[in-house]
Amino acid sequence: MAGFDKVVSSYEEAMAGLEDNMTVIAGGFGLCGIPENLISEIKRKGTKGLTVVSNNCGVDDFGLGILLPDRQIKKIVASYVGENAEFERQMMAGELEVELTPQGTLAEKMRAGGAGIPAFYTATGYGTPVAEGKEEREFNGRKYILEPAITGDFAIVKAWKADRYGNLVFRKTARNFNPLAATAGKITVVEVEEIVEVGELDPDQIHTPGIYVNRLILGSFEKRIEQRTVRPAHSA
Amino acid sequence: MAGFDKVVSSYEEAMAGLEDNMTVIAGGFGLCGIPENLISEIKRKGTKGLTVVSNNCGVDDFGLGILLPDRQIKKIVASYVGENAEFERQMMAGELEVELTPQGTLAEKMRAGGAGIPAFYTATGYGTPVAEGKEEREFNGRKYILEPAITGDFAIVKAWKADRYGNLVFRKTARNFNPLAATAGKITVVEVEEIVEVGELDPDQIHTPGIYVNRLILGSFEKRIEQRTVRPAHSA
Amino acid sequence: MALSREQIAQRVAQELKDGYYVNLGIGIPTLVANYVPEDIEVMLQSENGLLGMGQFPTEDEIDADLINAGKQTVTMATGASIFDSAESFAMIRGGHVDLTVLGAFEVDSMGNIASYMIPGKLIKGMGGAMDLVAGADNIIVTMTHASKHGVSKLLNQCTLPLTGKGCIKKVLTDLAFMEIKEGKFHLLERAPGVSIDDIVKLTEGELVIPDHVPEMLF
Amino acid sequence: MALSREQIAQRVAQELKDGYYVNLGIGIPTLVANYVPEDIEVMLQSENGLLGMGQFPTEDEIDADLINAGKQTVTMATGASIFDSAESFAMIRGGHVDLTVLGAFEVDSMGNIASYMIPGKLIKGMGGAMDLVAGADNIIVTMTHASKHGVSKLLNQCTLPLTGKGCIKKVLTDLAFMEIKEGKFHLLERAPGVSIDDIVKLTEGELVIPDHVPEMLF
Repeated sequence: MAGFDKVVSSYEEAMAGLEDNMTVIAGGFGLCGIPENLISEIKRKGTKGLTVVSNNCGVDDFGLGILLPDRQIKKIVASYVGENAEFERQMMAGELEVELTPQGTLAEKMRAGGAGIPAFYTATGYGTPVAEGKEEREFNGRKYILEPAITGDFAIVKAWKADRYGNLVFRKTARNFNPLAATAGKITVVEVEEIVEVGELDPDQIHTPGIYVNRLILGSFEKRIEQRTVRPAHSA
Repeated sequence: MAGFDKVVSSYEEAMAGLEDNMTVIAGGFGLCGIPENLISEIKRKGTKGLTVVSNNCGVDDFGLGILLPDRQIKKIVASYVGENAEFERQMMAGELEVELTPQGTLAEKMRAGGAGIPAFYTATGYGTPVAEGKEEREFNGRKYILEPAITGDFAIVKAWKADRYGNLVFRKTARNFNPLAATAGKITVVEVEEIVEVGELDPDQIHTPGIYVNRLILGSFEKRIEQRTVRPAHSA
Repeated sequence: MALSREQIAQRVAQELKDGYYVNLGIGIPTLVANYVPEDIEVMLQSENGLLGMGQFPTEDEIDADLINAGKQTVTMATGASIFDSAESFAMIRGGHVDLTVLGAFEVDSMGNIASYMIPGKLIKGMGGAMDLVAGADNIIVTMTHASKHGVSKLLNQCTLPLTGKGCIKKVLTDLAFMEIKEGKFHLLERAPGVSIDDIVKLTEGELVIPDHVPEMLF
Repeated sequence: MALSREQIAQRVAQELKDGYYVNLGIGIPTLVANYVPEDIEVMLQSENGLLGMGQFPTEDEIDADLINAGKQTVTMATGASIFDSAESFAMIRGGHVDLTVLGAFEVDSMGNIASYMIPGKLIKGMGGAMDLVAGADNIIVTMTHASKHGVSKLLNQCTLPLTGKGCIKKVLTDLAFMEIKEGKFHLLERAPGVSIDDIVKLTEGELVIPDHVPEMLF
């Protein structure tokens, strides 16, 4: 296999080069589509002082939440947090820096980071605490604020299927921030449920082209459900 | 069928409401993936004074080029033009206004228009004629220019398959600007090769969700090839 | 009588039109889905990346990869599509969603809304709410008219940090349906059995009362 | 002897590395694909929305929906992917392409490039060239060193409207391979049989000549 083969065989190898105080961008929404084993590897490595960019910060014992007890996260950029007691404690104690960012702005900042757009204007957050310290500007009679792009030293991503070249397909709402995170890492590491032969994925149906992927690993996943809501089987 | 049924039965209906001096955003790259019948309908209608946003302007007798003889286009925003004699003549004579826009900037301007981003910064075009009259700004030691978004009164789009709700799938490089144009029209009109039952398209594999589509029509297409390049059948 | 949560949802549902793409926030807005009139169809957008949200799954259908913005397991409706978060908010920010329904702590007569943060309490974040209020042209805010202690939540000026500035035009409370324009609340309808006086008493912001204020019909 | 078009392409091909994603411009750059060393693999990006461009189709394979940025019918290589134009230029502008090869009318010692417009002549447009030069970190410009009349194209300052400012670091002409840094052309290699004198004569911009300037190897 040529230089396009992105597959690595251990999680250690997958996260090699991650160092203290780096920035890590993570895919996932809540606990859905999170790179759970890559997060576990960061815990195992014990890397500290991380800035983590992710829509949420997991729960106490799953997802990014597991990096909290050892104080591995210095700062988190997220839209919705506090689903875990330790997070709350650290935030209240001022031990954890939290930069709340509107969900759509967060997604767009990742996309911009990957796309070489250094900054963009958005109406989201104008006139709110989010606008503090940011440039305000009017276009066509409406007010907007300037938001800078985000890039990371690492991006950690969970996809469904991939070929060895790193072409990715996501499944249902586990897609969420993953394709955006994938574009915004200097080193993008992806874990997947299945690796197929190169050529097996329909080129028209690839969500993330392999050009964004540096390392690929086959994982197995718990896929914990945060809010298990069901209807009775007999209802319409 | 409910209010989500976007299918119209005639090209006249598809382009109803198009008026003189409107802005039309068109998908397509060269002659590939162009909404050829929607363009023909504009010719038939005789609408004048149009501002057309499209990567190219067709050739003399196909694509957007057919709108030139009757001087239906007042201004074109494009990245590469002049593949047709009449275009050249009108441009040289000052009868046709041409706003040359780098291809990537053009794509991003359409996307921004559809995404509620009024403007973004890009390094593309800094220090070139494209930057004239535009704000220049430095981010992280590099110079960028500010580019405003583009929206259109109409967007005309060619897709491969659709369901009646307007969920679209594109085929190979006929995708190009089409998904971007689809997001940026006040009224987005799509012509397709095949309309399938709602539910037949895999939700994970829809390129353009129906929310962007106002009208949908089944067409038949010439698909003219601009540069027919072949290799002998016996070569590797 | 003040409206129940269900009645608020029911009244909002009357604003739905056939073919609407709708984003429903967490809480009362979510209940709106239960009252969609039989003769129309709407598609629900969930900002985590799903257009065409279906009902909750049966035990057998549960799929960890398919949740809504409230992180609940859901299903997909026929004709649904899936997309990434940037595309989802392109849809929202770009004004492609026909109606957004969300809750609030406070709304004021300038159309400002405060809904995500009470200083001193734990701040969980705005999620997608700031994008939703900034992106939609057609928003209905559902909330109680006043606190349990009778303090109005329809103010001259919001006291809490804002979620969005000047973006709210329609408010439905347990007492009244109002439009915000020209710096005033305009009373459109009142809850059945609720007097104009009751509404006036619990509205701090300037209230414009037309000659006739019909009761809501259910 | 000045290099032929094919030799220029051949020399560029030596800069390819296994696993490179490469964008090749129209003209000489396109020929580079013919000289990829046997022991490495590269993937060609075509900015109209294709990563993994294959060879030209046979008569039977021709597909009007599958073209390259030069509007020629092409095929897809194994492992190819298709995307829209915004995604394609996100890739380019975001610096994800490892090597870009393109032609030029003029390059100057500040790394400026002019390649799309000759005033007074028909202006066809920049296509994707401005995005390509602004987005890539690793660009090789291929061009003739001078005009037929012996006028240098490697200048102190470009005379034609620019395609990009300060973005070119490597230039390969029919006479020499040069690096641009600190406002000067640095001579790296010369074409076989071409003297340093020949190069100096045809280079207007300041040229730094190391003690030893090897001939290119083919």
